[in-house]
Amino acid sequence: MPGKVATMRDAVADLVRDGDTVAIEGFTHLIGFAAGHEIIRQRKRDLTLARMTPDLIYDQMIAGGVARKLIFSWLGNPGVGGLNAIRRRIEPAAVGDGTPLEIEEYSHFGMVARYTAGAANLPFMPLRSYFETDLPKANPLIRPIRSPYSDETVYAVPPLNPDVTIIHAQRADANGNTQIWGLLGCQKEAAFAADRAIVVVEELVDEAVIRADPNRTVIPGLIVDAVVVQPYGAHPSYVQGAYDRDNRFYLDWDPISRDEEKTQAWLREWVYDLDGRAAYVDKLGTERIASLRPGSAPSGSVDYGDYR
Amino acid sequence: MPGKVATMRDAVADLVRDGDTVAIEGFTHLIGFAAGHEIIRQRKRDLTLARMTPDLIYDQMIAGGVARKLIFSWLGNPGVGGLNAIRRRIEPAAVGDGTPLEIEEYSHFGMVARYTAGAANLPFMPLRSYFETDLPKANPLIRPIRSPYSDETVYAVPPLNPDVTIIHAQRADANGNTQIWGLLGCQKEAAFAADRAIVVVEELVDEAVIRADPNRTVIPGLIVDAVVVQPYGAHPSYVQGAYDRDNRFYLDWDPISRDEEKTQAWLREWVYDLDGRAAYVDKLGTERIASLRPGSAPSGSVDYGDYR
Amino acid sequence: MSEPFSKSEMMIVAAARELAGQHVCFVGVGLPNIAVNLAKRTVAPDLELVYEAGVFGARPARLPLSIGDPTIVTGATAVVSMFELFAFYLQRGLIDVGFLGAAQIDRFGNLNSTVIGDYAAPKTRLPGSGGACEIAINARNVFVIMRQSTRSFVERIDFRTSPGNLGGAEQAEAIRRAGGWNGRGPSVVVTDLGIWHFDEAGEMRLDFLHPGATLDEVRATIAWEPRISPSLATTPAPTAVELRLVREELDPEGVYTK
Amino acid sequence: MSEPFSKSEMMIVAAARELAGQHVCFVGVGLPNIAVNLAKRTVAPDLELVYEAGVFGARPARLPLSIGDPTIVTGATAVVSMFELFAFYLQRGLIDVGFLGAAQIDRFGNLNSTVIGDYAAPKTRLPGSGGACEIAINARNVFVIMRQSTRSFVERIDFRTSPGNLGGAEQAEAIRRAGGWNGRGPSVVVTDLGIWHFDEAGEMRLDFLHPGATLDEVRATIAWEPRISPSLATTPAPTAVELRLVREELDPEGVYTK
Repeated sequence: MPGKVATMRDAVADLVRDGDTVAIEGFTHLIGFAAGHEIIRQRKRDLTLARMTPDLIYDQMIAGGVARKLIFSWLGNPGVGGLNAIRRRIEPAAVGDGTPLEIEEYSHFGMVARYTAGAANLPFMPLRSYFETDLPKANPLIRPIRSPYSDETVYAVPPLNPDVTIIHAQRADANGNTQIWGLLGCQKEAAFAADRAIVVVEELVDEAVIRADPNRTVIPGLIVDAVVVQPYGAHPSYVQGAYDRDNRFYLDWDPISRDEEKTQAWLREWVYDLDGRAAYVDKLGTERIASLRPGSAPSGSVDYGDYR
Repeated sequence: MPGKVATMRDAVADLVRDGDTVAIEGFTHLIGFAAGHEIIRQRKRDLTLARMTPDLIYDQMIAGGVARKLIFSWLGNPGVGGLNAIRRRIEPAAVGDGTPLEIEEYSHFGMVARYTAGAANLPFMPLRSYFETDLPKANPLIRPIRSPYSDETVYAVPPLNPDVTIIHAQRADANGNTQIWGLLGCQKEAAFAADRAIVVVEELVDEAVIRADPNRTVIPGLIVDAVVVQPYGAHPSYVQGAYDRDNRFYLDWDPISRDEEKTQAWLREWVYDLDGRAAYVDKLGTERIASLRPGSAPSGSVDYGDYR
Repeated sequence: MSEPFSKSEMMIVAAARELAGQHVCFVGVGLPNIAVNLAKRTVAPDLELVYEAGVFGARPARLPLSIGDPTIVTGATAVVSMFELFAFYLQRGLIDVGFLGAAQIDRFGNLNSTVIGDYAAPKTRLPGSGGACEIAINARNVFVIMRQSTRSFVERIDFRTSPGNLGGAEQAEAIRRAGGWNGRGPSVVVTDLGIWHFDEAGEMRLDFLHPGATLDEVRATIAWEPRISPSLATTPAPTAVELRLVREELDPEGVYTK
Repeated sequence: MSEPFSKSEMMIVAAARELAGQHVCFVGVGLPNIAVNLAKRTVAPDLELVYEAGVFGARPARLPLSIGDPTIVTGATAVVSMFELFAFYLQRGLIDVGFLGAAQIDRFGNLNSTVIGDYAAPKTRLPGSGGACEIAINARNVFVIMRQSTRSFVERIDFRTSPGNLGGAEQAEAIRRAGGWNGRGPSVVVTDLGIWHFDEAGEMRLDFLHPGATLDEVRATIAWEPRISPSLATTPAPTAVELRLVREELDPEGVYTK
């Protein structure tokens, strides 16, 4: 395969290093579970994990012991409850003599603004948020800034520049030119902000497919270091047009994650004892995969015009 | 017609008021000539015209006497030369006893950042530009700002919130939900920044066409006050997929605009003496219009999935 | 005579009715989502649904399981980046109503969804702000939906995630105006027992008691001595039409309404 | 023995050769556009073309008439908003080479494209910055293409639109580093008479004289006493392959090359 196509094992081994700041972004949509599991499997350590919504994937990664710090804006199992493995590393009653997880907390717009500042190489990003809340006290990196045009004061957040950002997408070409439809979250900003980027896709397509609709391109290959082809790599989250969220998994995770032993047993069964995503998909079974397939809703085509 | 569909005459009469700040945006692509001509025809006065690249349309509007001030970042006839009618209102040797045009000047990124601040309701936008140039001396609204995270100083520009923004697009539905492909310029930012927005489209489409590809929507109807259907309304600029730039016009404008009398004669013939865009297109002739038609280059379709 | 209904159904219906006359609504999952969809089918047919995940004009074909369910994307009017959603829609002042819930609320409608206990060593770590703090600041109106209990309707919240009327209406109004906030603050709190609006002092005032609920219950589930409207009324019970829409169309499996 | 060629053709070919080893190039219209496309077909096959209008990875099927020609969009890799292009590509430091022209240049490569005369009462009003000031600051390297004349190669420019080596290399380097600029400043000036690079002091130094040009011509078209490289060489004439590409593929109508 030409270009930047790599196996997940090689991409994670080469591009994710102990001590890195890692952002796996994707807001409810396109969550990079396959990449997260490979990071657990390779026993990376001392990572700072950044993500707006840590979701199950960071609960699993933190249970797997890869992280020393978490940067986030909403810590929950969406529609279900809390993230129990993470809470065990934050609430003193549960942490006990263990090592607590360091946390650095923002609001959603604060996280988006941090990635945007990082992507735009700005020393800060202003926003109208945080007024009269306790968040700037909890996180001294949220700072007031005065407008040069009036007496008005707003808040600022600093840039977030991950060492590596990992995103999942519907399709890319071998050079990493990546297209996404459906929710876009902050993937573009997180990818441009990063030093290195890994794109994991459902489908590898010919460059001509990308070039036929250049407005659909979210990430240019220019900033991509590796393209990993990994169908169903976002399960149990979803991929618009390809598969639905596997809600049963989100529900099942709650009782598993409430118990440390069950959590570790789950990691053994579904991560450590499997050699990669293909084995995971096999184990999940064709029936369950098939049940997640949506009907069809085509976008229609537009004409860019041939100008010569 | 339901929704916000209006004639160009009514949209301009109702929504563009003497003394307004008006932004007609569209970077080389989708320039709102039909709207600009209607503003000339209705003899609007004392406008502040904002636009990154004033282009021929503002040269014509300023020759038509609608403006007292210009906010811009690049003042030229792209690929051809200068904007002569505007220069006659700026260079003292040509202005003579006439009223000079007030100008407020930025760089491209400065203009984009001004609209972005306006669209995001921010009191300023920081950028890494203007260092060691004479632009902040020429325009005192370009001001240094210190980062709250270091000793670093960058520059800021203030928000630009037009009273009305006018954009041209390939298609919209009757509620003003607007889709654009090809160059996007700063239309989205300029539209969100404005108090009122007029969208002029080549084609009015059913809401279902818009909803089939929601990622393609650039402007939501929420911020649109009027939808004007005006095929070829961007001529002599172009519409991706629909028609090419009429370069002959850009070349022809240079000698016309060098002479004030010829300029006024042109305005009489092509603006004042016509009652609207349909008459302009007729006068242009079917052969010239047909010569601008590109070949076909379809985008292809993607699947959003039907989830129920 | 009306059909029997659950407390959740009453909350949904009460919240939906409050949306009459509103145009653009920031939707959360769960009860708010059902309430907004009910309002669109009853009192506010032109309501536009905005999801913080980046969706404007959503037309969910099923009950969304999360705020990022794929069903809110397919058939929507516009899908945009979260930067754009928060900057150009919310911060620009285009959102009329934002829904919030919380673990704690005080009499002035200030909300805590961050921690119970001390921030650095919490008894319970909650989800945190998400978009709540910016919704509280920049949505024109804030609707709160919460079940009453003395653990959540407290004298003093442990952490202020989302500002309400701060220490009172006068102070809050001055600060909101001076700081250029888009939001006017909380306008209603819909609970399982009644409907609270805010009085001139910026304090919660019980205006409606749901059918079957009592003032004793209200007082027993709130940690301060609540203000009761002198013209306290009973919330009209859900109509047959409202119940049918909720039960047959919006939550046929009863996930949120049982 | 080589074919006859025009001064414009020599400029295009010389600029194209300077692009060897470069990866991402911000393209302007006219000569730079042809030079970049020639480089892509000769010394820099992996060159990615970026247009400030918002295009990455353009593959123009014809010579673009303006920086926003529709032919740069169709078949491109990505088309993005101008905010994104300027913020995430240029300001982020992803652009290796930016091309600039100007009405005036000084010995340190500072450029004026704003006014001739006083800013408030100009003798000649020029187009202004456009993206030039941010390209000069944030493109890693700046290539200048200009025809020599004493009106444009001046002792003192009337307005600094685009910073070059400021008052000299040492000062410029310190300011660029302290201010966090991505750009290292101008690296070459290609004229109709020769190729200039910048010496240790940050001043233009003539390294190549085009075939047929003389040092007398060079001195007669420049307002200061120019530095001439002790190892001054003659620019290799355009090859038959280069000329064929320019004449048959890139500018078949000779718009820019006559």
